[in-house]
Amino acid sequence: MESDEPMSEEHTIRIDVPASHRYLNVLGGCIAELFSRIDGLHEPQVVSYNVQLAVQEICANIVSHAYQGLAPGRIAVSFTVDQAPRRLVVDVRDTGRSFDIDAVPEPNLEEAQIHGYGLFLVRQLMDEMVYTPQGNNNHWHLVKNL
Amino acid sequence: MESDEPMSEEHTIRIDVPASHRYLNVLGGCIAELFSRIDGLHEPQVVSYNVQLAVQEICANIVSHAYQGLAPGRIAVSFTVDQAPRRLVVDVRDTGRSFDIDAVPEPNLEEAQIHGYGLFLVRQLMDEMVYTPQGNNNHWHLVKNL
Amino acid sequence: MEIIITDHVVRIVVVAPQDRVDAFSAGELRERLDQLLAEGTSMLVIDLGNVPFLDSAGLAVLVSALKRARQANGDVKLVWPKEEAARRILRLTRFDRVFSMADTAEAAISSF
Amino acid sequence: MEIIITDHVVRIVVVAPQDRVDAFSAGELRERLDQLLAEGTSMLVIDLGNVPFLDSAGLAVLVSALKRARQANGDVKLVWPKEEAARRILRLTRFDRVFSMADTAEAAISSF
Ligand SMILES: Nc1ncnc2c1ncn2[C@@H]1O[C@H](COP(=O)(O)OP(=O)(O)O)[C@@H](O)[C@H]1O
Ligand SMILES: Nc1ncnc2c1ncn2[C@@H]1O[C@H](COP(=O)(O)OP(=O)(O)O)[C@@H](O)[C@H]1O
Repeated sequence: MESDEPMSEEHTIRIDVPASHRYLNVLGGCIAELFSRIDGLHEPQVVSYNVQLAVQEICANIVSHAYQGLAPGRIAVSFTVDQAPRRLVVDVRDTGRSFDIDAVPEPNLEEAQIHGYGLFLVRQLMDEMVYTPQGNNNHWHLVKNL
Repeated sequence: MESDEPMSEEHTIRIDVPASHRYLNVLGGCIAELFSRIDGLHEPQVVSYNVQLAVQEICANIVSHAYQGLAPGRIAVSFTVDQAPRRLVVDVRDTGRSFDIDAVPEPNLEEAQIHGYGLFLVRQLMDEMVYTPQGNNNHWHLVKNL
Repeated sequence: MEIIITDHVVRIVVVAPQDRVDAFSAGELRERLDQLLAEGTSMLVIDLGNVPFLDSAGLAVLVSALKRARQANGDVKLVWPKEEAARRILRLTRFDRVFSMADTAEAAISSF
Repeated sequence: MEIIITDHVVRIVVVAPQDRVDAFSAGELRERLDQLLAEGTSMLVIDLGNVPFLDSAGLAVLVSALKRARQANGDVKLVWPKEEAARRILRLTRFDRVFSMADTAEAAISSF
């Protein structure tokens, strides 16, 4: 689970968690604290929540789907605070199964359904979402403009 | 900055931050969320705060002292929730300068002083603190019994 | 003239989670709701007032409770979370149209 | 008989940080306090009531303000943080003996 960015990046935080629902909240804690160190945001609390939710959805899917039935794996997440343009970049990597994201239907918002809101929420809440499936090293690239 | 523990550990979280005071709060956010997933603690808020403070002191020292005058470095932290015995183990690694911890005097609590509370607090708040200086890979091993 | 007067007590149960409802903790909320539904409670208020964070696994629990309650001719009403960002997610997913929403548990109870 | 009556107004300034005071943010607090001290204010209340977290860099700022204020024949009084764990740290480091402590800013002001 190597990352593309050099280790010296001064505004990059890397966190690597077990692929278990129990500890995904830790990512939310990181994001909340990261946002508390970014000044001058409009509605910082809402933006922080939205990024937390998007990352939670991506990682919960990795636990429930990518690693389903596999030996316990890990999820590697990096957060980079960019200044120009002002944005938060989140990269998420797993070594589980990949899938065909284009085959996933949009949720039907006319009637409440039990499944299918996860990726919809990520698309709505983030400015970019790129999924690069790659056998044993799947990559989610998320961007939130600030 | 390799770690001793196998990557598959199901209760280990690894986080790697720039050696900059700005982002050390992120470690506190992780610890707070970790504690919210540990049931049945006596005074969970106080225990969580104390671990946050100990880790903050160790890392702030690394930024201010170990990397002082060096190129921007990183701090690698791992948290492991052990069940038997019930404890939180924190390992902190840096690639900065090492120092002689035995040469550091205790603070004189009779009069308020500006420096010297950091290591004192860590010793008071944690159950174990072992510093292993090693040229380019210094290691702090902290344990809090739960 | 015979007049039959009967008293009816309708039991409405308010369930108010106090923490994050996510893929880890949603199972516990689902179990509580399933238990209430299995016991015959079909009028439920889920008070999200103090819920600081709700993910799609949390949303799934709400929908499955709604479906089961309506099958039993009951309903699930929601109390808006205080957290503004969470309120917006309920709007984005149109949950505020599928569920009847209230500002307080009392308002939700009296709307049954 | 000549009686001279003069009015004295003593200026006491209350500084109440609302966030975490740590190695990153302590510098900002120190600057504010230094500015007040440089302007001649020597009676200061630092209200830690809403400070959720305070590390040793934060403690250092309190001590250096105390030293400067006392040099100017003034004093720095502290208001206890609401956060219980932070209160315990002030006891552990004996800051509660070095500083005069109060439960509220009003109490701190009237103790000058
Ligand atoms: N990381 C992943 N690995 C494998 N499959 C995934 C992954 N993320 C999503 N999927 C697939 O996409 C579907 C839709 O995901 P999502 O919108 O999050 O809804 P839900 O998880 O509730 O079904 C999932 O049911 C699953 O089949
Ligand atoms: N990680 C470190 N690397 C190098 N020197 C350190 C480190 N941690 C502590 N020290 C030394 O130990 C001394 C005492 O540290 P501490 O008790 O935290 O108080 P303070 O940092 O306020 O001086 C420091 O002044 C420094 O000289």
